Amino acid sequence: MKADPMGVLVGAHFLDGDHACCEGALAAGCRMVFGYPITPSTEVVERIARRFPMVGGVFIQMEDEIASSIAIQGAAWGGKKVMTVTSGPGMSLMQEHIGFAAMTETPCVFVNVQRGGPSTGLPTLPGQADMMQARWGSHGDYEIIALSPNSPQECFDLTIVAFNMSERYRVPVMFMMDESVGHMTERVIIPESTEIDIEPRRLTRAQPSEDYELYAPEEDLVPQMPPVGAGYRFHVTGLTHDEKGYPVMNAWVQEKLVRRLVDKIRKNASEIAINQEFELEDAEVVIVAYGITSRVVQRTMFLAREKGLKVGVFRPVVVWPFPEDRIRELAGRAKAFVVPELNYGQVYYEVERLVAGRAPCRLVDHGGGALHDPADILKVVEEVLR
Amino acid sequence: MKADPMGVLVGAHFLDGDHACCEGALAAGCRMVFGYPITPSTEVVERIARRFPMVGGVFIQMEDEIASSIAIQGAAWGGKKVMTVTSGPGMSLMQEHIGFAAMTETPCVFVNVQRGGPSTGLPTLPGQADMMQARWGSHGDYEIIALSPNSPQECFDLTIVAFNMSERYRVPVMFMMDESVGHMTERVIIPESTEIDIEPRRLTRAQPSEDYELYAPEEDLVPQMPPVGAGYRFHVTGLTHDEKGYPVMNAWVQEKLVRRLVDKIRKNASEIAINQEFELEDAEVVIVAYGITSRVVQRTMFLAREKGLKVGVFRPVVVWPFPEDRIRELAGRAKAFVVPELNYGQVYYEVERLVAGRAPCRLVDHGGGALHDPADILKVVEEVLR
Amino acid sequence: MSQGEHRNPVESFLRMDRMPHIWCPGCGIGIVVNCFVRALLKSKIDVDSVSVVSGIGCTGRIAGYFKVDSFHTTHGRPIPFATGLKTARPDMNIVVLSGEGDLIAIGGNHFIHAARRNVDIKVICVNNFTYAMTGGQVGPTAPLHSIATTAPYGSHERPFNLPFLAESSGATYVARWTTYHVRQLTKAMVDVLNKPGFCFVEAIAPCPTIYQRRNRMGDGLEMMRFYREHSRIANGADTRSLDIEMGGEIVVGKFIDRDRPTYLEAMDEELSKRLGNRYVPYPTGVKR
Amino acid sequence: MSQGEHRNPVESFLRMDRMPHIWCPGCGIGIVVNCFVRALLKSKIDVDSVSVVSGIGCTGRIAGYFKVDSFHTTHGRPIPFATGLKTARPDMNIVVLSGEGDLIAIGGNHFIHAARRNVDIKVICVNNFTYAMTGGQVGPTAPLHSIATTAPYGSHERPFNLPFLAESSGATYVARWTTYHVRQLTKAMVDVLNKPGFCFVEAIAPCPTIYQRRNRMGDGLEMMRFYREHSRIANGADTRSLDIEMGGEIVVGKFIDRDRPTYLEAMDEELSKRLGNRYVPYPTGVKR
Amino acid sequence: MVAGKGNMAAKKYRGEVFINRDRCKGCGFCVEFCPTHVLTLDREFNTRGYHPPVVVDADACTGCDLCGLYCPDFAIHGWRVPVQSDGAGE
Amino acid sequence: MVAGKGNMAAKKYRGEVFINRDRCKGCGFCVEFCPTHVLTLDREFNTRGYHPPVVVDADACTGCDLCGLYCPDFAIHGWRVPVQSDGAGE
Amino acid sequence: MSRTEIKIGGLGGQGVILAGMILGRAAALYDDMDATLTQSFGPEARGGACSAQVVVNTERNLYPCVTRPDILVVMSQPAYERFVMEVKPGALVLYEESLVETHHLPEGCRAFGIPATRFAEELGRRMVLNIIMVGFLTALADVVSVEAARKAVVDSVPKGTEKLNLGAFEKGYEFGLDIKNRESSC
Amino acid sequence: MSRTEIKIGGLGGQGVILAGMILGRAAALYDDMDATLTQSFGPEARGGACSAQVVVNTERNLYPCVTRPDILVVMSQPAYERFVMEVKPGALVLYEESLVETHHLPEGCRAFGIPATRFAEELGRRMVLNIIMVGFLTALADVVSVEAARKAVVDSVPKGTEKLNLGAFEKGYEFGLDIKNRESSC
Ligand SMILES: Cc1ncc(C[n+]2csc(CCOP(=O)(O)OP(=O)(O)O)c2C)c(N)n1
Ligand SMILES: Cc1ncc(C[n+]2csc(CCOP(=O)(O)OP(=O)(O)O)c2C)c(N)n1
Ligand code: SF4
Ligand code: SF4
Ligand code: SF4
Ligand code: SF4
Ligand code: SF4
Ligand code: SF4
Ligand SMILES: [Mg+2]
Ligand SMILES: [Mg+2]
Repeated sequence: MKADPMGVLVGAHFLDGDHACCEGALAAGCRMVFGYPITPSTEVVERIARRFPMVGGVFIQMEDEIASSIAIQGAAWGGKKVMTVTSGPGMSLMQEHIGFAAMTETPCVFVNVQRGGPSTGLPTLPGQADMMQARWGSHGDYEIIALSPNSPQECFDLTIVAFNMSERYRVPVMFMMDESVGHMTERVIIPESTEIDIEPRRLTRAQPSEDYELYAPEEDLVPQMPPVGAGYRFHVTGLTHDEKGYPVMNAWVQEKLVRRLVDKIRKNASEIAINQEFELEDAEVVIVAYGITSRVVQRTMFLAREKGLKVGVFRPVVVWPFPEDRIRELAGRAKAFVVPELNYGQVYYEVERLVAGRAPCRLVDHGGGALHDPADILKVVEEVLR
Repeated sequence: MKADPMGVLVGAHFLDGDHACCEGALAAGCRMVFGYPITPSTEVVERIARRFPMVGGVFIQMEDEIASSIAIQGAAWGGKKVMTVTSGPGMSLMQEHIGFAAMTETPCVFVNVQRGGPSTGLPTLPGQADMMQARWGSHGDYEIIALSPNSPQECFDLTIVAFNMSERYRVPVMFMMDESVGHMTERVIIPESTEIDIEPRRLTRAQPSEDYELYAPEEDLVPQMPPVGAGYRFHVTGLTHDEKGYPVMNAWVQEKLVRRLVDKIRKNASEIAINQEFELEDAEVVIVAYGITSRVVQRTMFLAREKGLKVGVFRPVVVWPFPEDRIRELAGRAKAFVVPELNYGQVYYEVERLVAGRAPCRLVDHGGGALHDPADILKVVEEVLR
Repeated sequence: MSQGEHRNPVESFLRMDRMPHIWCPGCGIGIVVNCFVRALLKSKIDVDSVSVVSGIGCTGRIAGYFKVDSFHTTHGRPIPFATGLKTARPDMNIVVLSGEGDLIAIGGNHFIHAARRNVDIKVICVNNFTYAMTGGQVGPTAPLHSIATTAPYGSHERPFNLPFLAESSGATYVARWTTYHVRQLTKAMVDVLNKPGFCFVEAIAPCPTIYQRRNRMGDGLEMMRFYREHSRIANGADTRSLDIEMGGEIVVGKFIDRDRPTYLEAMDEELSKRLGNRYVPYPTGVKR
Repeated sequence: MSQGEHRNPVESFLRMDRMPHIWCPGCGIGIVVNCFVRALLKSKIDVDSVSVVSGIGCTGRIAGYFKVDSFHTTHGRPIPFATGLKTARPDMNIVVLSGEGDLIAIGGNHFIHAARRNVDIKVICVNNFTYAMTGGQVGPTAPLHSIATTAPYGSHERPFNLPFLAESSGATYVARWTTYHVRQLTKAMVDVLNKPGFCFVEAIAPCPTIYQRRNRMGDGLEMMRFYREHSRIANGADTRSLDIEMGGEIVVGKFIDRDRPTYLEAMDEELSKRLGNRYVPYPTGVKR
Repeated sequence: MVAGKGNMAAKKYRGEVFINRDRCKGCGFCVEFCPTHVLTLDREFNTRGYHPPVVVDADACTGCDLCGLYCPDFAIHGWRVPVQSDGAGE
Repeated sequence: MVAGKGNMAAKKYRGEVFINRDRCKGCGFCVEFCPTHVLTLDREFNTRGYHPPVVVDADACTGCDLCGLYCPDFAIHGWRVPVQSDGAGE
Repeated sequence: MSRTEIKIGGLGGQGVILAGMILGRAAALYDDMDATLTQSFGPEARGGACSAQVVVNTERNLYPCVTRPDILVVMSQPAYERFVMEVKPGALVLYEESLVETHHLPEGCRAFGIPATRFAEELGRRMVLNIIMVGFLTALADVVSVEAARKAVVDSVPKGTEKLNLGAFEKGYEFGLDIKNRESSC
Repeated sequence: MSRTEIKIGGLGGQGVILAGMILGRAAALYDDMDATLTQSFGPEARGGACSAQVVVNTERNLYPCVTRPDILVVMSQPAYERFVMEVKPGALVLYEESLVETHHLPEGCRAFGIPATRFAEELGRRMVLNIIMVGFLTALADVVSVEAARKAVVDSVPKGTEKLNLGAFEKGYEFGLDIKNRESSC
């Protein structure tokens, strides 16, 4: 399916990441947003509020993030493509409903423009310390997809991907921006709507009937969704449920359901994966970096190559599910891994796990509030090569 | 310091884990609890509500979990030992305030009687799938301590430890029970108060003055706490702050503060650690298990030993910070690791990371809603030994 | 026999494959279900245009039994979920059916804000004065001195007067009935199904197993008799006067019935006025 | 000169090492601070027995400037934090000072429940009709048709009438003043410092940088003049009548002043009655 | 299973009531609130161990369905049947 | 820095007002709401670029401190000083 | 035998959990054994089927679950149907004889009924049914001592009802002893 | 040189960010260069110091930050003090001459003042100060073309104020050209 031209602001623009994310959502077909203001994400919904009335969308500023995170799900079941937008403190409040979305397989996008944490922290400064929360923040087992853009252009492009993946896999997709990407202004090219691929809702092909199975999965483990109000008379619950959607309280139904919920992401991981690789062919040191840090390390790589050091960069664009296989492959040939993050160790642990002792791994941590100094990363690269 | 005899119900009792946790809190000196009912944790606060009026305590059932999780912190700053009690969905709602407690270094205990998740899941059945949430659930970087009891007696004993650690390190301590431990009744011996060691509040030795530094750390990186209303005129904020407690918005203060917050746990990890080891001397297979599963695997170990298989059990009682060093040591001698959990892989990833390829690791996952069949774990043990 | 052919009208509205339901003997929730079915029949609404949204609790289980598109959400959140659903599908009739703990304790903020915004949803709150599902903790309407597991020596918290709270928050329709008042309760439900805006009906209901047992108030029947004898109908009464005391009179009636533009109507008006033809109109609601 | 020796009384109550504060020229929050300092002086309360608790927002920064034990909590949560603090230290005077977005939007549930329980805290809400700190989004009191970044074509949401909401929730003292009414605002603060129970003072304040600029309402001074000319004092007015419209009259005054046992008093009474000497009494409050 | 037919000679309708014995939980609401006292609780248990209602005065049933409205277990309901022309004066 | 002394010959007190020029943000509240019109805004800027108040009618100051109550920047306040006995009829 | 698994099944309201509690308490507090009581909770369980499991052990009882009961006590037919297939070969099955019909009993099981409902009614309180069953079990199974069981009954029942409940216990105990004596004498 | 780092500093309200926006937009949309604008936000920044950073690059601008500006534009004294030490050797420093005093200028820097406030007042609107500075920079630094800058001004200012702002731009631009000519002629 192609994008609805009404929402697509074709042309070259000079936009910040927050605004580009808004335009991405519009292009992706999002017409309903519920949100609650919080720095540094507010500009996304502010632009939504300005743009929506002209494209047939509705934005409601809710009373809090909890309301936003469940209202989008009501709207998703009402047939809309939806998102909510927040930053760390709001994300913490939304955790219960991320689990609800995962459990009920509700397609929806959560934008987190990360700031310095924990707690109120540094509201106007960048951080990348909500990455593990994105994966583990809600109680119980579930899987989500998380993308991490590094430029306003990607805030546009990947927001569309985020919506498409949420529809394709019926999971909450975490769009993990950060303050520096959100507030950074660059050229953003918005293509014609005919060049934008949109994943339509996986609408059920079944007819309404007494035996209708709301959660009968297709081959890829994802079930189709019914329209509301069309006679299916389906039931959606956050309780453990069978394929009809009815609550059943036992370990067998639990195993069947939750296993599928995690497997539909784990088993489709290679299809979901988006990575970027820079000069890995001959790299002795692999720098693994995502989001804004993946741009900072370009400078490190440049400085290193200038010194004759064989350094390459591996960037997971989709951070969750983590590109396990690729890291394992790289672990077979690289001499060392260096992982800079604006946190005190999060994705680093995944890299360390997957490298499994085959090469030294070094974290370059940073509390956030600013970006890494590329030279600090270089120092660690030099150390591991010594 | 020894326990206040008023709260100590000396003697042998036949109690379930929830009730034992309540008695542990009383013995630990907890006199203020804010909570919101949720299965399977409600019995803790129900007993608190019955017991408190007779020991000079106050329990308030708040309007929701969010209120509970911050009210305890008001009371903690008011000089009380406090806890709140919940289960998965409530825990998800409390995440913002776990970060606040970490950031403001407020001693408090969060009891999570885990049930099957995600979302509403299986309210009355066990799970262990909130372990990673306990560590990563709030945004930003921080560290907590998490304990996992496996019997009513431990619900009593370790609740006291949880309170003591929260006072000692001024962190939120997660008390990770589960439905089966919470609703299991066994003998619980409550000793004389004179035999119960209580960690007193680390009260400041400084005098009130204009230069009073609220967050000047001691050698172990933990600052002392002032009494409220005594003229210190201190300021507490969830924003990044300097040692006076004043907000400062930059990366340097952030680095100094948050680095200390994580280091005060990481660097004291060996002092915090509590592990149990069973027949590890000659073990070829190390089963790593915590909480209720650490009892289930005793049966596996027994069955294995009967078959002549050299199997031992390593049980982290303090799960976070994870006993990294000990796992690394064991990785040097064991042939394989088997990690059964009531989830689809959480603590397992930590084990895999630390074993670092030196031995195969196998997860025995389980969706929750029941306990593992010890024979299923045995099967995996046999497989890895093949 | 002819009666064999006459099905209980509720059956076509319920998921009979899920019966028996979990509610206890003498529980009032089933009566609320009965009234709601009759109201649907009377109001002649297309059932497929109706969706039921519940939170968590004994009452919250209604969604699971009602054979319409139904949503059993999280504890306290049926109102914002319904807000999302309604906004996406203004043509549908969205009914929130949940308990007073769900709607007014943990969900209180959503309640007052949805009422303020006049979101076009119908909120029917089963008030049984306790958190029944979790075994009888003190709730936001628990009468002073009533016993609960978390108020084992009697509650000392002033309870909410729900109609007063609803009025002050902006609800367009506010009524209270007990499950004894089946006809009036049905009528109130017909009213709200036909009325645009945020409508609130408090349905006071027996909970013999939990609330009454703990407070030695007898079984369901005893409570229903109590309602018959101790309630006073006072339509149009000042909502200030509607406090409920343990064992005291229960004033019931329709208290508020006023007209205000719904959220989407107000939005439509504001945007049309300010944006003229740059505005792409969004549908505002059910044809009533 | 003698005047050099006479310090501005606020200075002994503020962290002067943190000046200048972040508030804009003509912002009303500083006036509220002034009034509160005078109220402390007048009520002759021991300052060390006072604690200020704020949430997040421009107003929320008050806690950081007030030289008492002060808590800058999370957005929307100063009331439950204060509830914990007050319960732990019933002898202290706990004052919540925060914005209307903080207290009534995200914090609305805590507001109504603390009022219902009659927790002995004093809530002073600076209502500037917008989320100022985050740059001017629509808030729970934003007048109909007012412009906000998230209501760029005018707000279409009915705002709360805060005194009405406070009354219906159970507050024992409810007043509204603007920052023009410095004497009355000070008096209201003296009142509440001396009154047990949940007391609520709405302080309407200019926000020239955000709210007024966006709504072309001039600077702080212009707004103060507006307050002078368009407010009407109506002590004891029915709280139902206190809606505020864009550019319309603002009714101010003391509306509610009633006596109810505080949470801890009610608890003490209930437990003493039911438990007799098994009850270990807990202190109930400030000596006033 | 058990039905009563109300005799409403003077009216156009007579009432019928239908009881689903095994669905009943014996709360007694139907018995109490039937305006014409058609019902009483059986002494016998149903299969679930409750005493369901039985019709004691079928003729009195008006088909008002109050029993149906009151029954929390959807175990009883009443309805009206047009009276056959020959029924008058029977 | 700048002070005005109100002449209140008939009263027991006279007013004084103190202005902290550099703390001022020039909102004009003090000028507007001084009941006796003691103040006006200076034409000069202070170091932060604002026009602070100056005293134009020191004698009129009653020390009522309304300026202090209104000043959002804690930059001005008034107070009363007992009038020396010799001041009467001055 | 160091480990005994007991399962008690019945309907909500029959005092199934309390019966388990008494057995566990007797073993754990008065017989110096280790005992673990687990129970089946459930919101769905309002008034429905319900069970208590007790593991009694001379050593520390590590594995807490009952998987194959050595002793099954049933007070309702559905409980019998549901649990009887789980028992160990040679298990002891005790049942209330007016409520349970013991068809398809697994081979090797020893099954004994007791008219506990009638006894309870004779004692004037139907609700002591569970205590009678506990007495019955105490007599027939060598798992808790009668002194321990008596103490545990006193500890576990509401104040003021000790006498009634002890009477019920003795009733069941004696009925059980009779059977035991008859068994051993043949 | 493929990468140019520009820093613009001043007070909140002076239009610092808008100036950066115009430069970035000119480069990114009309000169076909890559441009990245970053800015210092902060609740503390209400009316306080404030800065915009622009990196202009002929290639894809990967590293987004300004660390050592090639060009510094300052419109307030505090901004000058804070940022002047960061500049590259040989950097171009442009300042509003009535607001900024350029003491302690790092060696090798070329610094040029402009009476932009006066110009702005002459044009009748103090708020065009920033646009004048943009014109001034366009003339003196070889970073964006004058055509691109003009288009970007039109794009970036409120509708109806294009003419005023273009006038301001030209004012700064010409003043800059004069200096440039003088410089190159000596
Ligand atoms: C976040 C969260 N907190 C708590 C619970 C536990 N819980 C389930 S139902 C309920 C109370 C229900 O009370 P009410 O809404 O009055 O419904 P009732 O059972 O009385 O009909 C609670 C506290 C939960 N499921 N989720
Ligand atoms: C959980 C959370 N959500 C959102 C925010 C962002 N936020 C900070 S202040 C504020 C609004 C403040 O408005 P108000 O309380 O009216 O205070 P004002 O700034 O107007 O004085 C918001 C939404 C936050 N800090 N935390
Ligand atoms: S516990 Fe109460 S509310 Fe719940 S089903 Fe039983 S009677 Fe009804
Ligand atoms: S933005 Fe408004 S409320 Fe905030 S400090 Fe400025 S004027 Fe005051
Ligand atoms: S239909 Fe009416 S009259 Fe007939 S049994 Fe039912 S309640 Fe009685
Ligand atoms: S109302 Fe229903 S459940 Fe109650 S006695 Fe009558 S038929 Fe049975
Ligand atoms: S003290 Fe009173 S009279 Fe004197 S300047 Fe201030 S406001 Fe005016
Ligand atoms: S009120 Fe204060 S800030 Fe305003 S002009 Fe007067 S002295 Fe200056
Ligand atoms: Mg209820
Ligand atoms: Mg505000």
